[in-house]
Amino acid sequence: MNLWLIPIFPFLGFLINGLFGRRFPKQVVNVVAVGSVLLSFLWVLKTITGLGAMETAHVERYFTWIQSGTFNVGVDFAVDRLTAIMLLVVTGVGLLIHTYAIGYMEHEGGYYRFFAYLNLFMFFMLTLVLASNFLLLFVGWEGVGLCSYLLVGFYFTEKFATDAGNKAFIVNRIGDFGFTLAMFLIVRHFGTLDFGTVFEQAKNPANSAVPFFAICMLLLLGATGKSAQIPLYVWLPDAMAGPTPVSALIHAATMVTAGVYMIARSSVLFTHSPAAMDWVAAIGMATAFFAATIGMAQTDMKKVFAYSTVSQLGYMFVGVGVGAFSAGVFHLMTHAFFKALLFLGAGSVIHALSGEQDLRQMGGLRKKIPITCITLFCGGVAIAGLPFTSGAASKDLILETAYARSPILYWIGLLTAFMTAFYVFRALFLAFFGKYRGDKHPHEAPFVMWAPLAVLALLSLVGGLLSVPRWLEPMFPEKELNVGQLITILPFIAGFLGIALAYLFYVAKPSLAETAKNSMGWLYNLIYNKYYVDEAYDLAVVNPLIQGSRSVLWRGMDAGLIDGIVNGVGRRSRGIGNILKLLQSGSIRNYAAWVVFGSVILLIAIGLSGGPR
Amino acid sequence: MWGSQSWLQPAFQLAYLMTMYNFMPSGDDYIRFLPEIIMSVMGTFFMVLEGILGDKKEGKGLIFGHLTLATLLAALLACMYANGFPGNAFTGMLIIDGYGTFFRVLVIGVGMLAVLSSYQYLKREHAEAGEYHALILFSIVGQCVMVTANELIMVFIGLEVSSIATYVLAGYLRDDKRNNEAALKYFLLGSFATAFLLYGIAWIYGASGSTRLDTIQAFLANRDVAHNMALIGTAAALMFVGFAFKVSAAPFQIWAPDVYQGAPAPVTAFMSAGPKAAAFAVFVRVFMTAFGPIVDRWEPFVWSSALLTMVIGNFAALMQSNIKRLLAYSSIAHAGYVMVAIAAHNQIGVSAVMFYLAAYALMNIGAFAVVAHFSRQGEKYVNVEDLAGLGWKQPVTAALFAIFLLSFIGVPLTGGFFGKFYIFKAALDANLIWLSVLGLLNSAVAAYYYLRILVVMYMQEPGESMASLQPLSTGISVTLWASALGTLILGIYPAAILTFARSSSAFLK
Amino acid sequence: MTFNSVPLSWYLMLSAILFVLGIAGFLYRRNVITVFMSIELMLNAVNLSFVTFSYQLKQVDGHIFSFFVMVVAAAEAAVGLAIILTVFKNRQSLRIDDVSSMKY
Amino acid sequence: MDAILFIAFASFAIASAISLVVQTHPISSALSLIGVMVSLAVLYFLLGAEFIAAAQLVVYAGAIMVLFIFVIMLLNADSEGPTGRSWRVNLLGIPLLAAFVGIIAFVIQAFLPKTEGVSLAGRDGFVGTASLVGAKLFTVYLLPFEVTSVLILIAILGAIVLARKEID
Repeated sequence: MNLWLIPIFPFLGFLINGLFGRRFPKQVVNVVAVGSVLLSFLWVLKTITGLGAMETAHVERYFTWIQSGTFNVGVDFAVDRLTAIMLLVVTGVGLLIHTYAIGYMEHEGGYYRFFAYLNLFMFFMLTLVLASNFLLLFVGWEGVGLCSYLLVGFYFTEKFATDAGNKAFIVNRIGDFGFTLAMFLIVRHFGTLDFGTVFEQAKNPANSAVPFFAICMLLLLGATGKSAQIPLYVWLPDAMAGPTPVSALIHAATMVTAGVYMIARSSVLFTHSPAAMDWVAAIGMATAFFAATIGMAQTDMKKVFAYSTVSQLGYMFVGVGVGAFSAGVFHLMTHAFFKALLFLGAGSVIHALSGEQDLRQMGGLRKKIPITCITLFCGGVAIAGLPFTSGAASKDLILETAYARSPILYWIGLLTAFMTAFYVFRALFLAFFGKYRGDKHPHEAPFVMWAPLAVLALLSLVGGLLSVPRWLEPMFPEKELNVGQLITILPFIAGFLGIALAYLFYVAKPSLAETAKNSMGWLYNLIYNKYYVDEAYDLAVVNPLIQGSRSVLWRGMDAGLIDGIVNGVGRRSRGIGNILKLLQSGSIRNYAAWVVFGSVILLIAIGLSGGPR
Repeated sequence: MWGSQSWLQPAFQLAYLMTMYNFMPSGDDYIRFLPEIIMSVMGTFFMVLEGILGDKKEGKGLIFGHLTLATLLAALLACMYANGFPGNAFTGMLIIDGYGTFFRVLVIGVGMLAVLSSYQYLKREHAEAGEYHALILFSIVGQCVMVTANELIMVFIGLEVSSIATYVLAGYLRDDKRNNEAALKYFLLGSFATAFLLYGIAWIYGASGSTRLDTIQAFLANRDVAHNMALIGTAAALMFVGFAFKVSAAPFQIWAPDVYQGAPAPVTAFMSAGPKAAAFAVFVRVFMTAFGPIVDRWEPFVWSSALLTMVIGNFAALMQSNIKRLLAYSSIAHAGYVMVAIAAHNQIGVSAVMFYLAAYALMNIGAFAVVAHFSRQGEKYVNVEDLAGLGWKQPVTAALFAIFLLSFIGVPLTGGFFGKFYIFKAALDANLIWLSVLGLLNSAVAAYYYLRILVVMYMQEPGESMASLQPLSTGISVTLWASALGTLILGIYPAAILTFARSSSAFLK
Repeated sequence: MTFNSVPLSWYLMLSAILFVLGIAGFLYRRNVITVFMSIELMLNAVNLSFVTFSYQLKQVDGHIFSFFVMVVAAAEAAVGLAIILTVFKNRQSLRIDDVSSMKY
Repeated sequence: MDAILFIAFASFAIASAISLVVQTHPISSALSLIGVMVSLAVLYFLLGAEFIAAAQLVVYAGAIMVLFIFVIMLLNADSEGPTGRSWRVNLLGIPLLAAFVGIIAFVIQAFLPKTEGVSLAGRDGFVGTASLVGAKLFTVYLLPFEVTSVLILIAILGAIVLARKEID
């Protein structure tokens, strides 16, 4: 089926725009960028219709990438039912967002570069999804991270943007560390990285000695990095400094869901380790709840949606963690619809207000930008999980399965659902109802921007009709759920209550919100400052790293032992600058003393250790 | 241990020697040594040519540069040709095998890239002279001798040829204070460490009665040497000092930052890649063959040295503002990764060493070539901050530099990624689980300081340092493109090198 | 032991002592030239070991090795003194502690 | 006889070496080094290394040391004054040096196989004459011998590069 064509189209787009885009008029850049994604979307459709039922994975092997002894890794692509969904989401939503970006980025500098990076991102994301072994998946995994970095840093003049990009990259390195180790463990125990072979061998009971728990926990570490879960979620809200289409595409619809996809893909491994599954569910639920509470107090529209993304990703983790892999993937898809919609809608609002993101500077916009308003409310009801929307279908499935696993998960999930409905509608009511509080002159978005909004709004409402769990049934057998009627209905009620409360606070009786805020001042502050997690990170991780290397290495290693031990106390009091000047010598004789020191250690270690054998 | 061999009477000695040592080098011997011969002859010729050309300033640098490139190309072909004649040469002094050929090609390639990146540099420092190129050639001769040596005498002489030439090159711009200091530090500490190496050779000679690697290996493997293991261990320890110094492994890494910072940028590019790779090659060969039988004695130390090297290199690099010094610490850190592969002491480990050194040489020489281009006359701009805005001022230079930095970080699709991948795979195969975990953590930390360069390049406003930046010269441009291409090829199609590395690491048996 | 022979270990011990005295010279002397001479002392100590082992093994190879060491020492001396000359020209000082502008 | 010669010249060598380390004037150090070299030459002779003993005198004491003394004179080197930070290295250096020599001495004493002592008579006809050394040098060790010529070339080049008047 020539699967390689799917990622290669955006890559060509990247090459053309990246190399020649500077000289192209904007229309040509648009055609190349959107056209390449459209081509791969069409090719995905052709592939999926061509393959039909896809009872087993369709694998295409192109060439052997590495051959070292019995260990082989090939550049292989594969399509199965899970991949098909991901492909449709990535290329479909990607296409809409590319289209939207034409309008949104019109007045920005570096237009061609933006689209080149966006296309490169599509290439890596599609590689990630199509990969038929862990290593190739990792290539895509790193690639999307790199593109995210490039795109977040797009507004390179803003200091904030660079810091955010930095944080994203470094936190992801921690996740990658876990992923890499997991890969090594897999190679060690299975001798290969190929999905088919690894999963086949994992099913073999003879392989019970494999440390499934360790592998799964390391994969989970990788997933928490990429999918912004506790403890590695800090980068995602900051990454919203990038342009809105980037937030929608990368930080809502596609890249951040890669962790969920990877866990679903490795479901065979995870089912061998119930303990690791519990960890996945616990981390997911904690993240969902925690992020939702932070979302309630944000005043920046994009930040609200950013924390809601973290929260919704938490739901997906709960889904895959409790064994409802198909529900997790289902929610991944519906979330891609409604969250892309919310972000693009927010972008449209920001665009209308010439860059204003603060909710306190909005209000009453429903009359000025009606299309944006309607579509955003469609997204809102979907995320709130009102009946018959796409969000309801997937979220309910997750919560029901969670109830079967452990009622506590369910009740926390329910509370989170309530909070989600509350804060999303809080943001929407603040923006669209009441009186306009800003001083800009809002204008409705152009057609290229609202058309994608409309499509996504439709998908958010009816996307739940696509029966993803049944489609995935051959891969992830569904469990019989015996939960009461009440359990099924309660999430809807929670959603309604959340919306109602938001309406009461921000439309009907705005003074109530102030009263509530004042009566619980310390809590509000705690939440408003995101529990001071960023500050804690700085305190606990970043500063010690810098301080530690400063004092231990400069002072300690090169000169400290020689100069410092003898002379330490007296000089240390003169301050760090002086210590560095005085103790780090640059002196040849000090260096020679190190050589002698090392040789004495060596003589003891190699010459004398163990005596004459 | 010392056999009581009866010595022939003096009267018979000469006759005995005539028969036993009646040695005439064969044609094959010369073919095996051909690359070195070509380079030595041309190096000598350069000295004459320099005299003939005198101070004729126009185009002298071009003439010598092109001649050097041609010589190195010829030597490269000679290496390939010599690879068709495997075996010992010159009464077992040399051994031509895949491993040796791999490193010969590597150091000659490094030489070519270094020469390419020096055209512009020498011109702007008004230091175009044939001696520079002759010294580079001679240094490569030494490295080639080292990597094919089968005898500790050859190892020692090759090491000295390579080192002494590099000492001079480090101080090549003799009116520059930093150059002086680098040369003096490198020279004094280098000779100091060599004395340890020699002392170790003396001990292993005394203990085993030979300086041939295979004989020593056989001696350690087959004879009951229980009572003098301490002697052998002492010898190994002292030799370790010498080699570890040359590869800048902890705790013998201290000289590297000062010397790399002080030397002229193209020379730093050269010596952080070529001599280092050659030193690693000979280090691995000596310790895996001659001292292979006592691996359990030295392996724990390599383990700790590897860890220490990575930690020191990476954490010290975090604090640097001078980019040459930063890259120097980073090259220490990379030496640490290679030490991890040596600690694995298996065949995959050896091929990982080979692969990583190739990848490392390419990205390192590329990065230093960027510094050579960027620093301007007198190396005025060598701070990380000076790179601000390079991404917009010279997008191509910055993009190529970015490839090297990403490869340093170990991002997939670059040589650095697969290098690390193989190293840690080898380490895990050898059950070095903690070392691998700590090594991977280290490489996660390392991302930070490389990233800082990227950020400065792309995300900060150009400062005054951009005003006088010349366009990329042809030589450096070729160096950068070639290194970047090599880095990407190693990342996208590693099998090309890996297959060769695996087949030629078979000398381990 | 009679006065007619000396244990082999005495020679090796002498070699070790000279080697360490060489190191001591490197560490303690502050004049660059003296520091360099200390390296020569270390090389001499190594040569003594080679010759001693050569005697014991009744092989001439150790002699040849020490011969090579001498050649290398000569080459090193030429280059090393040239480097010291340039340093002196630029700094007007032979004190080794003055040559420490690059650090941290 | 052998023992007396050894003890005499070994003590002289050690005394000269100590003198090298403690003298503050480079000329005195250089002269001390020559003392070490001469006494080593005698010991080489006792060990049957005639050629090396001669080379030691001619090459080392004769050529290399003359070069050293020449440079010391040229630069008009003075006795070194104390520098502020030196005593720290000194203090930590001593234990290191003691450990180094201690370990090696221990290895020599404890693990070196006991053999017959060194004596002129015990050489059993083994003498490293010029012909013996030469015969092996130009056959077995031909290659390293030739490669050292490159080394000498480098030394010349290095001196030219670093010491000539102008780099153009």
